[in-house]
Amino acid sequence: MLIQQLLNGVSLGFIYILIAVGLTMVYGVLKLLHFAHGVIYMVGAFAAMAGMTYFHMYFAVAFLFALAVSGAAGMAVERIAYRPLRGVHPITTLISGIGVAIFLENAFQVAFGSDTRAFPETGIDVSIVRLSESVSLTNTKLYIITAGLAGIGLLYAFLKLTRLGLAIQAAAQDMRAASLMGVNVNRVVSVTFFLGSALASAAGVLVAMNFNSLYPTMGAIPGLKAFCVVVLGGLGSIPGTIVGGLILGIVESLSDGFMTGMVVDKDAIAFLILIVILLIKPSGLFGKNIEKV
Amino acid sequence: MLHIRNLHVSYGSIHAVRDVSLTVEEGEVVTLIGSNGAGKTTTVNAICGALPAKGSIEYGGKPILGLPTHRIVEAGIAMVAEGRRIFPKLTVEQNLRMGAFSRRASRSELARDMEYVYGLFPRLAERKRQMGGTMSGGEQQMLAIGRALMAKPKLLILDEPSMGLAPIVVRDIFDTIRTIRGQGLTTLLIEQNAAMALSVADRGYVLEHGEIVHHDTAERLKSQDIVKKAYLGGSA
Amino acid sequence: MLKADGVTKRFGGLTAVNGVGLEVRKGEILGLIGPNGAGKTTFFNILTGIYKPDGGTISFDGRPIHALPSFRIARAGMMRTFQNIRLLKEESVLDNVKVGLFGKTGSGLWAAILGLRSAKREEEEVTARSLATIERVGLKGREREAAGSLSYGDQRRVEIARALASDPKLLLLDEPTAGMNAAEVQEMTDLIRAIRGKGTTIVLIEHNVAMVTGLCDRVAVLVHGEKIADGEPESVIAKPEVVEAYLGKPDEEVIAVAAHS
Amino acid sequence: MDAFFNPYYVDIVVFLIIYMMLGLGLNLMTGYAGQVSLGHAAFFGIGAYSSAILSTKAGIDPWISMILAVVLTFLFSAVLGLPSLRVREDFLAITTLGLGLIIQSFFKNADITGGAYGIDSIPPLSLFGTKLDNTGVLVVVALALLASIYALRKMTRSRIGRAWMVIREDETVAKAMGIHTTYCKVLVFAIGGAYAGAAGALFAHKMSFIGAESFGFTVSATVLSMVVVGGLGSIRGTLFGVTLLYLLPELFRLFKIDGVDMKYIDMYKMMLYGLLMVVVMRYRPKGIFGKTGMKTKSCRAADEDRSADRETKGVKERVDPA
Amino acid sequence: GSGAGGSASPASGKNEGASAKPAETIKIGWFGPLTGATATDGTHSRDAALLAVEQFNKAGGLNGAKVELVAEDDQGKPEEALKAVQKLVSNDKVVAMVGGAYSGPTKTAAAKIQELKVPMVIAYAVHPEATKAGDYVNRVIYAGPIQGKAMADYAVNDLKKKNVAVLYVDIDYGKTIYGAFKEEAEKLGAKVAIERPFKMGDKDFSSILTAVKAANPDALYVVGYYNEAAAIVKQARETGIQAQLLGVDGFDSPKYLELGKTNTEGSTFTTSFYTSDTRPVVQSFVKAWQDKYKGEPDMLSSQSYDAATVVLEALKKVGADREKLKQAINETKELDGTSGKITFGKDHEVIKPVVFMTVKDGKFQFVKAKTYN
Ligand SMILES: Nc1ncnc2c1ncn2[C@@H]1O[C@H](COP(=O)(O)OP(=O)(O)OP(=O)(O)O)[C@@H](O)[C@H]1O
Ligand SMILES: Nc1ncnc2c1ncn2[C@@H]1O[C@H](COP(=O)(O)OP(=O)(O)OP(=O)(O)O)[C@@H](O)[C@H]1O
Ligand SMILES: [Mg+2]
Ligand SMILES: [Mg+2]
Repeated sequence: MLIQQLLNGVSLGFIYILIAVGLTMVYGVLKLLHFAHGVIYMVGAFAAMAGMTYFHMYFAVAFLFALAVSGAAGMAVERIAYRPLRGVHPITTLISGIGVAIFLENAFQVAFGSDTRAFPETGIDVSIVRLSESVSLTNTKLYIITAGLAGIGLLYAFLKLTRLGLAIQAAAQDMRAASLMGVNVNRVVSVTFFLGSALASAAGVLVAMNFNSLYPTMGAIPGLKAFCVVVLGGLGSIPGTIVGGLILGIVESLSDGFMTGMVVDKDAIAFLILIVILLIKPSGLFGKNIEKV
Repeated sequence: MLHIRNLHVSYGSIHAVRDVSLTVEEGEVVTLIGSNGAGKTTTVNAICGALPAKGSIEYGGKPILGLPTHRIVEAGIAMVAEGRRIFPKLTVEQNLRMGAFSRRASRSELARDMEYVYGLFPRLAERKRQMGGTMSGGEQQMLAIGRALMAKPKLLILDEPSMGLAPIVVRDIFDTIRTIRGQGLTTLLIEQNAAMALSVADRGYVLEHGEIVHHDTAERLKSQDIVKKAYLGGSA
Repeated sequence: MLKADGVTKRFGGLTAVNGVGLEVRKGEILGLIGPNGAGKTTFFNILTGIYKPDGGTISFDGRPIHALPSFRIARAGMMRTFQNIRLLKEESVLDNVKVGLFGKTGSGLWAAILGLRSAKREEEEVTARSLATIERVGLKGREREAAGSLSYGDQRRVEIARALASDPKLLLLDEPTAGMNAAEVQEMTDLIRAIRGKGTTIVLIEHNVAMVTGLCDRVAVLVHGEKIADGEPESVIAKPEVVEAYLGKPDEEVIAVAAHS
Repeated sequence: MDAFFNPYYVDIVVFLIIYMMLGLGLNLMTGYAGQVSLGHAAFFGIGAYSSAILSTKAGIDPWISMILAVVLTFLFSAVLGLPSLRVREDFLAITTLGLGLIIQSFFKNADITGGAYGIDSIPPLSLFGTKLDNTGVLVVVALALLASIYALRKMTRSRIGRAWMVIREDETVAKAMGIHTTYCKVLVFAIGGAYAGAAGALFAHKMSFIGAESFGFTVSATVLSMVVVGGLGSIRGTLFGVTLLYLLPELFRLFKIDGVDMKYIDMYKMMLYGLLMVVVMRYRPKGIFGKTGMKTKSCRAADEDRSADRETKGVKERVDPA
Repeated sequence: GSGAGGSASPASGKNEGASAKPAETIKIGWFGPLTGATATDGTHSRDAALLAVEQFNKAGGLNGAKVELVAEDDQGKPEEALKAVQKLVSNDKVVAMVGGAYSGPTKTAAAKIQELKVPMVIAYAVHPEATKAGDYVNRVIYAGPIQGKAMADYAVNDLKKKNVAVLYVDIDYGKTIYGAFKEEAEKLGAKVAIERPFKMGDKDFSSILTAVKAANPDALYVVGYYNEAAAIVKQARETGIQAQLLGVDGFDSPKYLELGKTNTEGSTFTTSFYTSDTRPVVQSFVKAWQDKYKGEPDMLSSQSYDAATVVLEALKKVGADREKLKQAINETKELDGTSGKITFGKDHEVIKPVVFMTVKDGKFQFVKAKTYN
């Protein structure tokens, strides 16, 4: 059973990783306290649902449609709610992001109702993949793991191999200096938001499909967990995001599987671990803290 | 190649630069000197599009006032900003690569230019993988200059490049300025070390309280009394 | 009054300060010079407790301080300025300078809430002393301006005022004249002399050799984290190893510049 | 006295004041000392539960239990503030958020807090044997608020207040200037917590029933929004920000708006609320009463350029004002 | 109007007077979550109460006087409920109230309402203490323990299950029902194989279910609402758990079938209402609901409809006097509600049959009904 539980943890962890990769770009690299990430994730799920239900798209088309819609939404959020706040206390971004989240969650409730709804039929049947006698996994979870790996790969390639990736990091550290290097900071930030949001929406679609449910407030808790993962890993670190997500998934799965009657629940345990790790390594698992006085 | 006419810059109610007119011709080294708070940094920030300003700034015959910074940089102006502003969490090498951002250079070209910079500042070559932010003050200054050179600019603006550098490096840097000038690079140099600045410059402007009070060839400025007294530490 | 012995600091593989021993005598002005990256600032950071040394001992006024937290060292009477100016940019010059007097005062929250006379008197004293210090560094009349809106050179003066306000026994200045022109350097030199005149011992890091030789009683040279020379300014800068590592080969120009001060 | 004042309006003001006290405590921590907290509701809850438990289970008089609750919150907050000393400042928002969740989870699961059932029959405040009516409670909370404001003003203008300010702006400088940063940070957590504790105690006795759901992340985020919208580091700002964001939904309740689909009226209300937050931040990024500049000279927004010290600050990626 | 409907606001003495005419509209209050995470339930509850009031008015109202339902959002927060109630009483001068909120807000409101002396009928909150506030508070849904007891009886005696796994939502609803179930089941000789709490909003139950599977139970009792229940049945099948699925009235929503798809087949749960009930009151309710709101009413709507009906019936009997209304509500007996014949006991809890339903062919089907107390 332990092995099955660990596997459950890993697949749960990959859900968190998938949600967190987008945030790793925006919060981890750009250092923008982006509290509307969870909402973008929700927008993605709804966009795919709307594409399939109202425009009768195939699942694959709807998936791409969702990426585009969320990417655009993310760019709009940055444009409207964050860009005017550059150079002010980062907490203002956080508040503005919370405002956006409240607005969109309620707008979606008006548009789609607050009920949980089922994800449209995708044509993908859930089947069980047996890894051994007692260990198994559903195929949808395998897709999530694959998508998580793909997301991480994309992030890595983007940050490490492209000019723009380097420019993003530079812009995050010093926007003025970056613009003096000829970086169009606004464009770079927009692109980052587009990619980060598209990744969030990929997560939203896959999760909604896997659990066959979506509702306007679905992003709230995953959004917070994603923050937890990004911080746990040490802002902006790719291995950190993977390890952070896995730790969170495995901890939750083990506490679900083996513990009962605790004074705090599993979400709290996840944060407890986060705090303990930060106390030991104040800059996160893979974070570097350098200060020169 | 750079023509500034009647430039005015204000910070709220503070009128920091008043009616400044200044030209830098192709191939020249022009220096801008003046005491603390005279408005030198403000002037060059306005050139780079970092501050809203009134008046006109033309570069290569085209007006650039009001353009976003990155467009100005793409047009061939590079600046070593006051306070150096290197990217603290990028390595030395990445900082240099960022310098070439506006150029879209090929890999081999980049490598060649990087070697050139490492040649100018061997310390940087020793520290390729160190985080910019942990370099010593002087090392950061070298990195900032190196980074600006990576852009292969047509016009290089240096805001107090010698600040915080050991004498041996200062001399190297002024040697560098002479060298690159020989290669046809145009330079606008802001310096507190007026003696040094005037020794490499063709012409100089003296800024006081936001206004140009003198401008002349470097040779003649050096011998002017007021300049001597205020900026060269001539005995009073 | 300050005695460092075998002080060492490593960053990863790099030994930034390597077994440096240095003695500062009461009432002197000691210059610390050396090429960029020699470890001068790092040495200051160790003295003031911002970095913990990996080896060596430091005593101040006969008391070991290398294991003390920063704020205790400051309260013991060692104040500093920062090479990269670190002012509270949105606060007024006056408020910035007042910060320097924190360790000299002692009233707590209750005194403030209850509006005790002692707290008020203390506050008045802090203001008066801060204003006096601002005047001393030549910024009179600019007390109410936001520190961040001053020019670079003036910001340095505020830094010095902040460190100076509490009348420290030892004042550490990290490149106080960086970014100043010759006339301003002269003013700063006079100021530092005046500060010493009031009994404060000073250690300063500088790259302006002319100023250092003119001002300092003694000069120590750090190269690659090691002290290579220590003594009379003229004799130190004449040493070939110093010339080679720091000044470059003697050159009319450098000498010409040096001669101006 | 309820005969003269509509008890509903009185209640609105009572809760408004309770939120103001929460806001003041948070503003002290975040606005004055730079310690961003997304877990303020935890302190609120500790105050509420302490007073509730002491007055129901230990039978202590509500007045005394409230005072004890403030003391207890002070102590708890000091302990809970300890991680803030270790954790990098830009992670503080997340760690305090986590702390908030952990503590709320504890409220929800522990026996002493009544677990999922909460605590009920919390005795109301009474004076000389008669229960205070709504207006009476209003007088009590109003006095508490005045005392809080007075103390906050005095504290922030004191010597320790200046130390908090330096810590907010630059901790290294604070240390180098002789400020005991550890002590000051723990102190600000404790005091900010105690403010929330007082608010919590008043809340518990006003409500008569408390359950864990009243002390969740939403409350923390709401209070933080109120403080930031009002302006960090400004007392008037906090009072205004709380009033604005608190009364907005209430206005919807009072004036039924015609012409919109009633079914969604409450969602429109929340949309407007979210929009307001975005708009205020956009046009007054420092909050409505935030300092826009210094006394004589104004620091322009693109002030980053001035900073030669920027490269070092950048390394630490500070959360506090650059 | 009969003399009974004297004043719309008897509680605040001074306000009555010449203005109080019998033909004025009579206001009934409703509060519950219209925004926030539980807004769906709140909205249904309000809609149901509105429907009851509308029908009442259509049938002539109270001797010509119309009844108006004033609904207030409590955002799912106790303090908002307190204010909502205070507002309904002070500003709207409601004569009685329908509680359409979850437990926390309901508890807080109950104490206040007792103090203000306004009768209230709780629709669906199950916190055991809610009716202890006093004689002004009644509840139309049976308290949690009844359901737990009923299911224990059914599982052990009817289905002969001996080894039951229990998953319960970690709020008072889950804990109360589960507590009663466990006690009763053990009394009847069955055993709880494994128990695990979960949170509202949880999605991934694979770990809990892996543990459940390892305990090898013959039944899985899920005490929670349809969202999580649907996820649990789906994942239980994916985990390979074949045990009989048992549930509570939280399942009773068309959403359960929509989200759980075929996995719901065979799950059996307790509730108090079913749309296929042939009693006219139910059929007319279902029809009216379909006409007005589309779709099928769920358990929660039926409870709210019944709570409103209780109030309206009392109003019809004694008029708009809070004191008399309270009396009349307390004395409600065999009232023909959509969820069975409603009688209030001495403890202000409802006495009515527990209904067992099962999912068959993708539909809810009636199994049996039995009264417990
Ligand atoms: N952000 C600002 N807000 C308000 N005033 C400013 C700001 N930046 C600069 N100033 C003011 O503008 C004037 C010119 O400053 P500037 O930085 O251009 O001087 P500078 O010649 O570069 O001096 P230094 O040699 O010290 O660098 C000064 O009086 C300064 O106080
Ligand atoms: N936090 C740190 N992490 C890694 N390396 C560091 C750190 N701080 C300083 N260094 C390195 O240690 C060496 C000494 O730095 P330091 O700042 O003391 O030099 P300095 O003598 O003050 O030079 P300058 O005159 O240029 O200011 C430099 O090579 C620097 O790169
Ligand atoms: Mg300047
Ligand atoms: Mg240095």
